[in-house]
Amino acid sequence: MNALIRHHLHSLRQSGVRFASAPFAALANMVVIGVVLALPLGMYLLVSNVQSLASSIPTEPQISVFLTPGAAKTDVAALENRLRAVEHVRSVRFVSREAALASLKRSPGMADVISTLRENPLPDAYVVTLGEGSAAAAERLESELKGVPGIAHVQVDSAWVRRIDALLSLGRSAVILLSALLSLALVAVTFNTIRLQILTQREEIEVSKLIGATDAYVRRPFFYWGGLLGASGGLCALLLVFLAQVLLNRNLSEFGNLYGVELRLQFLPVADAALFLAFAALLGWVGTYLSVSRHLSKIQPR
Amino acid sequence: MNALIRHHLHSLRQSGVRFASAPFAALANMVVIGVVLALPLGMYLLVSNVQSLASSIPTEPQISVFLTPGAAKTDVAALENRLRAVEHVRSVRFVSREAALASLKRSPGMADVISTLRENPLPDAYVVTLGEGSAAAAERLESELKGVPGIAHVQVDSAWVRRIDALLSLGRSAVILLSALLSLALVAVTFNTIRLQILTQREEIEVSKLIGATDAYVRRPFFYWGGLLGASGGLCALLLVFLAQVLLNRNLSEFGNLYGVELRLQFLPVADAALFLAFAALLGWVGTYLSVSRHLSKIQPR
Amino acid sequence: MAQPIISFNNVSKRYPGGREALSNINFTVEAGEFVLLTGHSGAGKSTLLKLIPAIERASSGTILVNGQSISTLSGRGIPYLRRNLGLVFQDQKLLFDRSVFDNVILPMLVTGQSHAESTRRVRAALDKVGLLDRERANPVALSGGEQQRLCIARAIVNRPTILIADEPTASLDDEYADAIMEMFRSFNQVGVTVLIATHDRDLIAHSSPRVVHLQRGRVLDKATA
Amino acid sequence: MAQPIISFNNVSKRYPGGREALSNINFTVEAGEFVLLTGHSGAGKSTLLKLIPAIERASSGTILVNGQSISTLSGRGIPYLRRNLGLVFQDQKLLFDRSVFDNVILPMLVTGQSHAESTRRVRAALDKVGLLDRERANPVALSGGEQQRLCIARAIVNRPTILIADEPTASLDDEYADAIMEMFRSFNQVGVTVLIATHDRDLIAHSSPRVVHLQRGRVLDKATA
Ligand SMILES: Nc1ncnc2c1ncn2[C@@H]1O[C@H](COP(=O)(O)OP(=O)(O)OP(=O)(O)O)[C@@H](O)[C@H]1O
Ligand SMILES: Nc1ncnc2c1ncn2[C@@H]1O[C@H](COP(=O)(O)OP(=O)(O)OP(=O)(O)O)[C@@H](O)[C@H]1O
Ligand SMILES: [Mg+2]
Ligand SMILES: [Mg+2]
Repeated sequence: MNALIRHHLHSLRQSGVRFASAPFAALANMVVIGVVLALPLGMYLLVSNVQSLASSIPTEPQISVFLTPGAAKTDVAALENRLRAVEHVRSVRFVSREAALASLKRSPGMADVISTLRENPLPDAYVVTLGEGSAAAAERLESELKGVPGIAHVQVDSAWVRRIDALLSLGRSAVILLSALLSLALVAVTFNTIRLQILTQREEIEVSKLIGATDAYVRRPFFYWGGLLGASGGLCALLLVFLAQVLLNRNLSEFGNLYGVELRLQFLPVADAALFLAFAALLGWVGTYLSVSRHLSKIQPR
Repeated sequence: MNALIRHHLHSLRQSGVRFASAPFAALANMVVIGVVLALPLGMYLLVSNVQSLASSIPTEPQISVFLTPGAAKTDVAALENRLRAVEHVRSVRFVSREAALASLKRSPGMADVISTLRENPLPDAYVVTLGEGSAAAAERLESELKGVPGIAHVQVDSAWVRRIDALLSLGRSAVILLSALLSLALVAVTFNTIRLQILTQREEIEVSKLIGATDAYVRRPFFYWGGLLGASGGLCALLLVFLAQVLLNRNLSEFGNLYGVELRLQFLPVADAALFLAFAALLGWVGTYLSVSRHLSKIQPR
Repeated sequence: MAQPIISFNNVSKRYPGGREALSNINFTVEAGEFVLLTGHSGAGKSTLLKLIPAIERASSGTILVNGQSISTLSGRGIPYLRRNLGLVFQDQKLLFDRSVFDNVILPMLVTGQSHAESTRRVRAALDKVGLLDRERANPVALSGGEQQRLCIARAIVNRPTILIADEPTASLDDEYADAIMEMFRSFNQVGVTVLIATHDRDLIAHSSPRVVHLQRGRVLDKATA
Repeated sequence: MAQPIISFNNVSKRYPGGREALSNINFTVEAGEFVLLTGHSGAGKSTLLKLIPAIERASSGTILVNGQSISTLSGRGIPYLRRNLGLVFQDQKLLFDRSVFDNVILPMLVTGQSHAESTRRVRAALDKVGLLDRERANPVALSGGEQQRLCIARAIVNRPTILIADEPTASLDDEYADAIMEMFRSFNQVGVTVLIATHDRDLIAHSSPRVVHLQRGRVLDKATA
């Protein structure tokens, strides 16, 4: 047991020695793995940010019902009751033409244009919010309302939401695909690095086996090396993505100001970052495992 | 001479043999280099596309001069003459309120809303285009015109152009920075790969030198290998970016339709792609050169 | 000293290429014996020695080492078998990327000895073969004969019960060869079983112990002891 | 046959470690001569031989090979010097990742001979050392003596003008050793200059040609021819 601990320590020290003997090469390896991992990590960050941004937009389909100017008060009241009675409808909100103009005025750049208008061109409207996932119901309601007297125009706002959802799910699958692909690439890099490392140390391995080294003894330093490579590459990726995020946020906040929105990318929570690091180490370990299984047994003393 | 050609062929064949002996490892290397190179290449493509898109937007500052409704015809005529006389002014275009409404109607989604309007809320306007780079003049003109009778509102459109320009130049410097960084990473990968390759073939190199091999003879196969690695990685990057572009275009065109714009990313011209490949090969070559200079001379027969 | 520590029973070895390097070998070595294995080049001496630490596996027959059957030994058991053996190879298998000291300490690292104990034993072994003053040198800097002695130091550092050497005096002149043989004999005197392959006629003529002669893969045992 | 093809003038070699392996060596070898270099282990035989192909560089003195001064030779000139030499090393330096044939063809590839010519000459060389039937085998599958002969085949394939061998008979029994020496003598008869380091006393006793004796890095030249 004591011997085992001693050898674990020895293996770790070996990794240190190996790093010191070729620091440039080891750093290069780290950076490359970092870049490769930064790609899906960055994309994941982007998608999850867009997602949280999109979730602040109502995902329930909305219908704007514009009334004909000067419609009779009774017609309007009847309409409201009718809208409230429709299946799936969550809420019905009246937006007066004055309120609409005021809100439009608050949009940057619009105030000046609006001040040139002689009178308010906007009609009164009802904003009808339906329950989640009732896009079909929204479209049915749209066609139902189209002929009704007092209604000038009906507009369904769900298309946008659906489009963003579609984009997000596309982004998510892209992240998954990319992650899978680049995880594979990372495994491949470690595989190859360890393969060459093994070939380089062929003689040492051969002699060790002759002397009575167990397979576990011979393998151990490679596993340390592979795991450390993966983890340090992961650390490098976190750093790269963090840097990119800081740079991007600087530009985004300026851009967002233009629209009066707060645009800021959030970084990974610490727990997720730790998980990511563990995952990177695991990938390095897997690459090492495959490489060691394939190449180490080929080296037999003769 | 004949012997030299024979050896070049031999070196190339060796590369083939080496690839065949470890195809998985070689492919993994290619993919990794591909991913690393795809990052700046893809970004370059994006920036150059946005740039060509932005160049279709007039970069000359424009001023929209909205007239007060019902302004006197003489006032309007005087105004037009005055505008034409201003320094830097390239052209003055009258946009009637009817033309403005008609153009607004053509925007998708607006037709319905506009049809609900009782009357045309838009004012007549002049669109004044100034010479390129006269943003300062535009701002001067803006403040000059603000008090003039018959003018309701003046709007300078140059801010947007400047913002896009700033974003583009940011993108360009990001591409350059990223390219430099990842080129370095690529050189480092080749450096390391060749280093391990050399270590692996230490005995062969030693024996070759003892037998009378020149340094050039010993080096040549490594250069072929490094160059091929770089080039094939470059090819891989081109493929990745092309794929990403095809996927993105599918989504972009849908998105563009919404705004009635044709959004399509253009791929690199063939000449640029060839140049890129040559550059990737060069990077591989440089990594090899550094590695060979550093490591090959250390292997001396004893 | 009358217990068989190595025994070969009807052992044959045919290499994949199709050569039968050993045919129906039968012989035993008692604990504490000193045995010389002789025979022409290609007779099968190296092959026979390689069967004992399971570097090569027999095609048929059974081999017992320390009462354990090598033929049925699993891959996991092999390292522990080898730890009891001191091996000197025909092609020395030194590591030229580390010092003389680090070459000899290798078996100690493999078995996980403490650092202090390892260092002590490595120094003792190097002293025994007369290389203590060169412990910091690279093996490249040693002459052929010095490298040979280095190999012996590595083989004895772990205090093996059996010492197996393949042509340990090949690159030595007669005086050095005698010195090396004297060294082996001194190990033997403290109880180590010694098995040496050699084709050196002088060595064979001078040596009193048992000689096993191989000819085309067959044993011609003539116990001289 | 009276032209010096190798000449050492006041050559000394001190290794970085501080050892003076050779002290003030003076001796010449005529073209077509057959010279045995003898001496105890550590006398400096290998060091002397390594100076000729510039594997080691002399600390002082001048060495001429084929009329060319090795001492002033630049790195670029070394490969071309080596192409005229056939070298057999004490540690064989075979490549175990390729066949016997591919080991022998290496010098032909290096000088860029045509494929047909290379193949023809490799076969001839292998035939000469009796290994033609094993050309597809891996050197691992050869016994120590067979590997030794493989090294000789590699050394002669390029038809060198000088053949230098360091202990070429070390792992061979007397019969094989005689056969190998006979082989060297036959090369010598067709005009190749041969220089062999050995500590084999029998070999020295049997051989009629000139023997150069080294002792602690100094030459005790006793021309027997
Ligand atoms: N790995 C192998 N594959 C095929 N044949 C082999 C292998 N190893 C040895 N042989 C053959 O087996 C025979 C015996 O070889 P071995 O090395 O045991 O001889 P040896 O007695 O040690 O000879 P030497 O004195 O030359 O070292 C030889 O003919 C050799 O060619
Ligand atoms: N690279 C080196 N660095 C330092 N010392 C060396 C080196 N090579 C050899 N020596 C020393 O030089 C001396 C002569 O060595 P050399 O190998 O020439 O002897 P040798 O006559 O060939 O001996 P052997 O018969 O044992 O092969 C020895 O003392 C050796 O330790
Ligand atoms: Mg043998
Ligand atoms: Mg020597």
